[in-house]
Amino acid sequence: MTERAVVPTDRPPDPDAGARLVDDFTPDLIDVGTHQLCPGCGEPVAMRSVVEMVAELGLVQRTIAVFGIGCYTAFSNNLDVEVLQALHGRAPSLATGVKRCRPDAVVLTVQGDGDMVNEGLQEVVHAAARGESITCVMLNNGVFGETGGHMTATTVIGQRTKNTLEGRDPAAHGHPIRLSDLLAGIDGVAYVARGAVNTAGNVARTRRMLRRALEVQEAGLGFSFVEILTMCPTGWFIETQEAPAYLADHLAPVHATGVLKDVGTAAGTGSDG
Amino acid sequence: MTERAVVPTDRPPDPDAGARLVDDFTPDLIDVGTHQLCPGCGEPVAMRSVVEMVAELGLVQRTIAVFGIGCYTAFSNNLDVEVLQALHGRAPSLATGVKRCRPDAVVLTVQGDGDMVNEGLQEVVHAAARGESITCVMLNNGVFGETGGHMTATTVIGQRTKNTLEGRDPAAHGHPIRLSDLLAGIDGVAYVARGAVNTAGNVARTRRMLRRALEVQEAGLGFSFVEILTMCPTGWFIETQEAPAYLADHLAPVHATGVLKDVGTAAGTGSDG
Amino acid sequence: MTEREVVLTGIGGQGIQLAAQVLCRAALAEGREIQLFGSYGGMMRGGNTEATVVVADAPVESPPTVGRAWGALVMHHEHFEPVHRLLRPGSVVALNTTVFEGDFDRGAFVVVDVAATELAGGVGNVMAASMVMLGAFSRATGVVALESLQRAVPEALPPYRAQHVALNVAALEAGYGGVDGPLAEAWPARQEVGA
Amino acid sequence: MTEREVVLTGIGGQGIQLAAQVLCRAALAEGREIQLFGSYGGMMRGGNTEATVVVADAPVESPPTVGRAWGALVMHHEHFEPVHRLLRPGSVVALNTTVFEGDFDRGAFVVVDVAATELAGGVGNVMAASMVMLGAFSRATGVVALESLQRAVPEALPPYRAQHVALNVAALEAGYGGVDGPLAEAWPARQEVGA
Amino acid sequence: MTRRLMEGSEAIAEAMLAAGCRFFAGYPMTPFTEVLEHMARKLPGVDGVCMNAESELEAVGMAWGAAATGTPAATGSTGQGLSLMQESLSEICLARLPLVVLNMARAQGDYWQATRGGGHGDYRHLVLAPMDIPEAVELVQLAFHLSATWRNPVLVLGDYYLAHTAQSVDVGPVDFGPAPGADWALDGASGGSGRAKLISPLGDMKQRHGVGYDMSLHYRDCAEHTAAMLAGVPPRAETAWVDDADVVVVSFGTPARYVRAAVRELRAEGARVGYVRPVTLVPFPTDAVAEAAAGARVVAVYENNQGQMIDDVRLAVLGRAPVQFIGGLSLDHSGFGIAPDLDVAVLKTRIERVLETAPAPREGAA
Amino acid sequence: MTRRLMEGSEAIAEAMLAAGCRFFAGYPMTPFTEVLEHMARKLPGVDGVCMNAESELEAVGMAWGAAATGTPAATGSTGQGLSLMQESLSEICLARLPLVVLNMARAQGDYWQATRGGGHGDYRHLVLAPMDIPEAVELVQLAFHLSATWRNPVLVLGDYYLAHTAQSVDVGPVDFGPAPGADWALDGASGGSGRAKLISPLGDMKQRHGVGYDMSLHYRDCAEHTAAMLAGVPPRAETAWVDDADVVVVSFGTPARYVRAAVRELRAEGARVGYVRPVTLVPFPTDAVAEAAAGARVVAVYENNQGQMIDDVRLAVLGRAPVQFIGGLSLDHSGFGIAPDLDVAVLKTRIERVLETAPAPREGAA
Amino acid sequence: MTAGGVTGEGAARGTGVLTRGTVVIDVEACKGCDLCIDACPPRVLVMTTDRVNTRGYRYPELLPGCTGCRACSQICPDFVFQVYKYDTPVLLGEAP
Amino acid sequence: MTAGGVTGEGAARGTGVLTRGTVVIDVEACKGCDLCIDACPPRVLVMTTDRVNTRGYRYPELLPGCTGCRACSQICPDFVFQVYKYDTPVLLGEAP
Ligand SMILES: Cc1ncc(C[n+]2csc(CCOP(=O)(O)OP(=O)(O)O)c2C)c(N)n1
Ligand SMILES: Cc1ncc(C[n+]2csc(CCOP(=O)(O)OP(=O)(O)O)c2C)c(N)n1
Ligand code: SF4
Ligand code: SF4
Ligand code: SF4
Ligand code: SF4
Ligand code: SF4
Ligand code: SF4
Ligand SMILES: [Mg+2]
Ligand SMILES: [Mg+2]
Repeated sequence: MTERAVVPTDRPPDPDAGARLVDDFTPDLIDVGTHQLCPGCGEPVAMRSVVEMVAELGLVQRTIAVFGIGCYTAFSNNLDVEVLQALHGRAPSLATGVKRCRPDAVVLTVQGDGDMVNEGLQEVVHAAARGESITCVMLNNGVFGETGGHMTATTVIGQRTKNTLEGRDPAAHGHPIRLSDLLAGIDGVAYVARGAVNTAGNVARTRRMLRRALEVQEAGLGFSFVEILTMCPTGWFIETQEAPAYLADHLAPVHATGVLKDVGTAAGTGSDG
Repeated sequence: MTERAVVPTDRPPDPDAGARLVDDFTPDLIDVGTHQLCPGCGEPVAMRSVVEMVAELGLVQRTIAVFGIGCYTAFSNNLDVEVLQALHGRAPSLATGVKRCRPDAVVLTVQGDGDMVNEGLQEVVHAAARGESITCVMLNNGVFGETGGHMTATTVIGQRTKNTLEGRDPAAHGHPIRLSDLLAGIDGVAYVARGAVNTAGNVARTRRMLRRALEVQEAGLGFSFVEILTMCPTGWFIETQEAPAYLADHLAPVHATGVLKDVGTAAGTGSDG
Repeated sequence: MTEREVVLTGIGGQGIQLAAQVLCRAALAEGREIQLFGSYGGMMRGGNTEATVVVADAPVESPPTVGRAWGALVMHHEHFEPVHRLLRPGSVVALNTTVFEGDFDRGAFVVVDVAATELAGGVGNVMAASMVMLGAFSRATGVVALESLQRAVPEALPPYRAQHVALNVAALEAGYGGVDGPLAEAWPARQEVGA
Repeated sequence: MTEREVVLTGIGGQGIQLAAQVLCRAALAEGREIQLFGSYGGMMRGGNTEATVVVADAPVESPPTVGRAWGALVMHHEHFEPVHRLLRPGSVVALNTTVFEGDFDRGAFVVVDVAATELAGGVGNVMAASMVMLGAFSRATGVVALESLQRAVPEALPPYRAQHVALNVAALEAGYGGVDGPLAEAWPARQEVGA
Repeated sequence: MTRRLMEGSEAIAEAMLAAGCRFFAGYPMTPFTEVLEHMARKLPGVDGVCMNAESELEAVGMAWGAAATGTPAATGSTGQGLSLMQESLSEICLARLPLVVLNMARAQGDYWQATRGGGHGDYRHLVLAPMDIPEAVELVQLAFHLSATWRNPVLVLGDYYLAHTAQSVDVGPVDFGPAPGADWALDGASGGSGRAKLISPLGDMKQRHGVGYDMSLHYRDCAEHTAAMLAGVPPRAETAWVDDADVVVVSFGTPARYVRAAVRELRAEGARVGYVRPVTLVPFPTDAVAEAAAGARVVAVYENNQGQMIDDVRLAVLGRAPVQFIGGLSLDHSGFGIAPDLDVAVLKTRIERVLETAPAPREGAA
Repeated sequence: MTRRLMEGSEAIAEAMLAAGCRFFAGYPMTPFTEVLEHMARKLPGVDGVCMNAESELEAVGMAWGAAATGTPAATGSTGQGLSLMQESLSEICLARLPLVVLNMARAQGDYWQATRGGGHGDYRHLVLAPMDIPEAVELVQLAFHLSATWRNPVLVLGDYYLAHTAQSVDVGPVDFGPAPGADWALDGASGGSGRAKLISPLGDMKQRHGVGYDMSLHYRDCAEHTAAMLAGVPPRAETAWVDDADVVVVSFGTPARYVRAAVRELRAEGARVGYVRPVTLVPFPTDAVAEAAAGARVVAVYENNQGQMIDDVRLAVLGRAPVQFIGGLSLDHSGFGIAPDLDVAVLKTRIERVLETAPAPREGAA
Repeated sequence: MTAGGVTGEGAARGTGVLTRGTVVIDVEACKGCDLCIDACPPRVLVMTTDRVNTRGYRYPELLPGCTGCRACSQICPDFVFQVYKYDTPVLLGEAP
Repeated sequence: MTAGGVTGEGAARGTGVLTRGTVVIDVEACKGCDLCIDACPPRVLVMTTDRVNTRGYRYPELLPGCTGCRACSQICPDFVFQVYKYDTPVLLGEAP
């Protein structure tokens, strides 16, 4: 191939060049050299978005994050916000105990679809109906990433997973649960939104959703929930660069992105946050 | 009080009087002298309706009923259909195992609201999303009758229970889950209806719903579900004769009766079965 | 140390447990030590209900259920047999004669016949029959004084049943009046203990 | 009874486990008994991967992991130390010299230097480096024959990777060819066993 | 707090409050329900929180969360409900959190669940088994103290009798001395400090440069901690009339009250019998049982189950005397744990039979 | 079925099929996941059903339902997942249903959970602990046979090594003789007969005239049944070189392979050491251990945990020889159960140290 | 007890209340909950006031005018009723 | 390696591609997933083909024309990018 005109990128631009830093992840909040998640995984970006929104709202010294068990658990011991690690599926109950004892803290959960819609479906639905003043965040890739990419309760019809290499078949494997939609229908729930991290635009929208969810908690309006569709090229058995489009083509049509409910504003159905 | 003209009711009318028996519970199917449920309880009528609809469809020799744990469990060892007794909350999973191994059997569950919406919420939602070909029946009185009438996840705002004698307060106790509504929104669910046993008319409608749910199972259309609002004067801490009206005034406005979904017919929303 | 075991038995529920509560509170007010064990099925079961009360002049050593009973309040014949087995010769047995049917070796015991349901009807409500029995038992044994029982009624009733205080007080009195005089002696020296 | 313990170590994953599979299947085809223990972290962890293979002329008695290794295939220096500790004087160590950095007491062992990653690049894909090493190890020890290894490739590859058979067969050959001749003798009499 | 007539369930609730408990979560199940009801009524009055959790799994999760904030917390159920909590009850030990757990048991079939741990792994809970209300009032408070001291769950094993017996009691706070402060407790404030707190059953060491959790270290630490705890908590037992006893009866909890009454009557009749009542089940009073057994011709064990604690008795006696089982599962039809064989006369007969068939006194026995 | 290279997880799956298993339900958790994957792949081919259950609680429920239809059924997880199943695993015994349960454990910390029962009440499971693939193939099939024979769950305790070791194996059906027919199994057909079948952990007697369940009868029946089962199943152990051994080492499962190798090397070096490997953990081979210990100066116990089976060893030896622990929790950082101390040299050193410090031979010992 | 003036002949004589059905009441099974009373459309069921069954519960009695509508039977938690319908309506007793 | 003809001066001289921003790439952190490549609106990121980082992953390089839009940074799972925006756009290298 021909020689390309490559711009040097091994150090910041010359201070004299009049350039300002406009984006960098917040390394103070995620202490990683290199994390262990797979190439092309959507979870690190989701994770980064959560902690950065906490920081943006000035909540770092009041936040307690409760983690589920999944690939994202790799982040539970390298954040600079307080973390309570839960067992698989149980984070919403732990978060409830925390919030009830520390009503001034901002309490959020970080869980996967396997964690939240399989093992712990009941926990999140009950916490939602109690109107628990917590923010639950679900990273939805439609697979158990951590154990090797098996089908979960959110896997969409036709999706490739380790046990549905030919795609999920409703006759054999049942139907996906659209958790955000389900939660939006429950009294006690103040805010529900579904974002994605497959494009930069979706990341930006998702960050706004997270921000709003935390504001809803701060305002004491009730239970708030953000689902984030994330890529799992490993569990989908596809190439990393195909994953964003796969998400758009397969997951998003079923798990439609947008703000599903916001009791704090007139908005609420189908807008995009 | 004055002497009343009382009709003798201690034996059937004179055979010569030209009278035919038009209603009797099916004593062959419920072998009770006197059962142990409270005066005015709504569960026996619901139970009777279930077994009689099984009989009416000629399914007695093909039915396996899986019971939850609650007051109605008193019926699990006196029916003349096959019964599998489950632990509290677990009936839908047991029913799944049964149905998958005996696809020709008619498999139904009988559970209370505490059983199904508290302890075992996850089980029924997952079974529904799997489109499991079973019929789940919930007896919803908004209390744990068996343990003394405490609030459940379906207790409506303002309802009297042992731990909400002043009525359920959403700030302290959260909001009720409207399970039928929730299930109707799930793919894989073929039939959802909510009946009640507080009036003879409602009993008749509920029986039609049960009948239809069993037909849906027989037709292999997917998961079918009937919720039945039942009186629990004991757990509501009111007189037996006030209970039917209490149900109508408090429970039914939140848990509205009617057929919520029927994929087998054009019908489906808000009709009354 | 003297321990007086009193077993109350019947069907239905509230009556028996309330009587046991009143007995215990009265005894406590008289400076006795008490222990009360109530057993009844789940909410919905209308079956038998039983209470075991131990009144003592020193901290109770007896386990929650007793192998022998010094006294018994029997509301109904249906669950009498297990109680009968606990009785010692000379035990005091109060019988609700309005309801009780059946025979037993009356001669071995001090039997106090009380038409409790009837007397309760007389003061206004058959549900107060257990309280009639308790009044009678008090008169027959002196295990606690009538006044102590009557004073104990308000605290033993849950707030939402406060309107029934007078009825129960009257029932105690009716039972007390239905027995001619002491038939047994609960306490050795019949002296007031403590406060 | 002779048991030949061969430890394969590296980073990344598939290469090592596939080579171990091929080695085992080849040995089985030659009538040996084998035991294979693979350890690797969860799906997402890119850390070290290791396989312990025991090839024997009678049912394997050795536990899944071994205290001493007769041979080793070392793809990378990073996780070499634990393997080094298993080596006996005279053990056969195949080293991927394209990548391996660092010093050790080479004199104590029969070291087979293989520019595996380079040779793999030569046959078409650096991912086949483990297979190059296996070919070289076969040549150096005779633990199994090259042909057996090559015949084992198709069944060891999952169906959706069937297109890689030729590459791996070529890699084995390249490795085999990269070593001059036998440097150790796996089996006492060098006779064919079984079928 | 003055003396007042209370059921055991209420006394236990009062004792929890006296011990500083400010969070409780539970799901109804007889005879635990009553404790839950009392906590629900009383906790709001002391600015505490009682959650009527939607299930046992959620109850233990809520309690876990509360405990992580340093709030003295408790949960419980019957043994059946505790079965559902086993995963959490195991892992709370690995998270090194204090928690008090009540088992208002039906009969005594949960001895193994309580003492061996029904969950996975190598954790242990401390287990206290009161026999009556006054002791429950003390032990419940001790449970909070021990749990705070050792950052480990402590289980209080009660039963239907304890819950449903009423007595006049005076529930005052018991002072067990200071417990270490909860500097590990979460409140959010350490965020942004560069060493934000972490509470995790996978380990409490923060990751640096992508290393992840190291379970080998953490599990080893926890195992050492458990060993230290088991060695550091003094076992407790009540012993009577054992010095010259031919037969020593071992039993715990409510049944021990019946055993005590039977032994007392037998002594009064001149029989050489005594008893040991383990009060702490973990750590088990091995020495007390061994000493009591030293001169005995037979050690008899009463449990209302098919024989579980008898293992611990045998491990204490280690063959120095025959160990004989005089218990067995005994329930009324309700299954709630009312034992027909808990009858002083019945127990006397059983002990007498052991006496009659006991082997001759051993050489050198005291 | 011909010899084929298989990982242990696949061999276990093949063995289940060979035993007639036609229903499996599970939820992924390493190293159980692999068994589940194989079952999901293989069962449809024999008209069986494999459910990728949404959680462990649901998996055990589905298996319970399948078992009630008389279908040979199995479920499993790691010890942690089994903690979640404890309520069901207890009560399936009371429902008198056969079920095979796999614990593909991480290390050996679940010994108590497996043998004492992590659940509530007095139930017991039979527990089989294979040390390698060929034995797993046999014991898995034995598990189905025993479970059908005794209408009781049987637990097979494997581990990460067993799941991840591959060998060439020949999985053929093993004939353990006939098991009783499942005339109790539900299919719906008995409805309307006046005695429709009932399967319930509360009792199997139909109610007549409002009597309700009588738990006292049912629990007593179950306890008797359990006792009969424990007496009726022959314990199994592998014993070697114990006759003249100064030190007898007891260990089970994969670690026993390392112990065996260490003992073999020590014997070759002239040391008088032997070993006992319990194959059935319930019933525990008490007699085999006692006999092996008869002449030993010390009985050493290796377990990859903090000491659990050692209780059963002590209960077998009952003071006749000192029992010394040479195990301890040993894990790599992943926590999956790979033990660094499972190293023949390490074990040799430990055993040698026991030999060196052993007390003098006892009087009268063989 | 026997109530005054109610016989089958009343109907034959063409006096009394038009009655299309009747019920059999299993008095001993009744738990006195009153549900049938309100459920009966023509309100021809009345609870006893002074008499109880052997378990102590009051129970319903039937006045003339039953329509055989089955409401009582459908609502009764204790399966106390059997309902009969006359092929030809009868006239019973006096108007209430 | 250094690529031909890219210096700050290019911009000053008024030749080359209009460039509003630039990025710092932490090559060693990259896992070669390619996500940034498709995410970059002006498509000025390209993967190496022959060079890998020490963990063996290919990684992106920047061509002139970056807009400082931050898309790469927002999508990158391994937090590889820092994005800078020039106060005044610069001209860099030649048109691709
Ligand atoms: C009780 C329990 N069961 C199973 C597991 C094994 N396990 C660990 S993570 C995981 C699935 C995680 O899936 P998800 O929550 O979707 O997260 P992802 O890995 O996809 O990010 C499972 C099943 C566990 N840790 N605990
Ligand atoms: C695991 C478990 N937890 C708690 C209980 C105690 N329990 C028995 S029935 C019941 C509630 C029943 O409520 P519901 O299902 O609504 O039935 P109802 O009694 O109202 O008919 C509870 C909590 C139990 N049996 N099992
Ligand atoms: S398996 Fe999937 S979710 Fe897990 S780290 Fe890899 S890509 Fe991400
Ligand atoms: S408590 Fe309620 S549900 Fe239970 S039997 Fe009584 S009335 Fe019916
Ligand atoms: S059948 Fe109808 S009319 Fe007759 S008594 Fe019953 S409810 Fe009343
Ligand atoms: S509804 Fe049935 S139980 Fe209730 S009063 Fe009427 S007859 Fe009796
Ligand atoms: S900042 Fe925008 S234009 Fe610049 S490299 Fe990143 S994605 Fe491309
Ligand atoms: S998105 Fe990040 S990790 Fe992926 S190729 Fe680009 S720089 Fe590398
Ligand atoms: Mg996932
Ligand atoms: Mg209910």
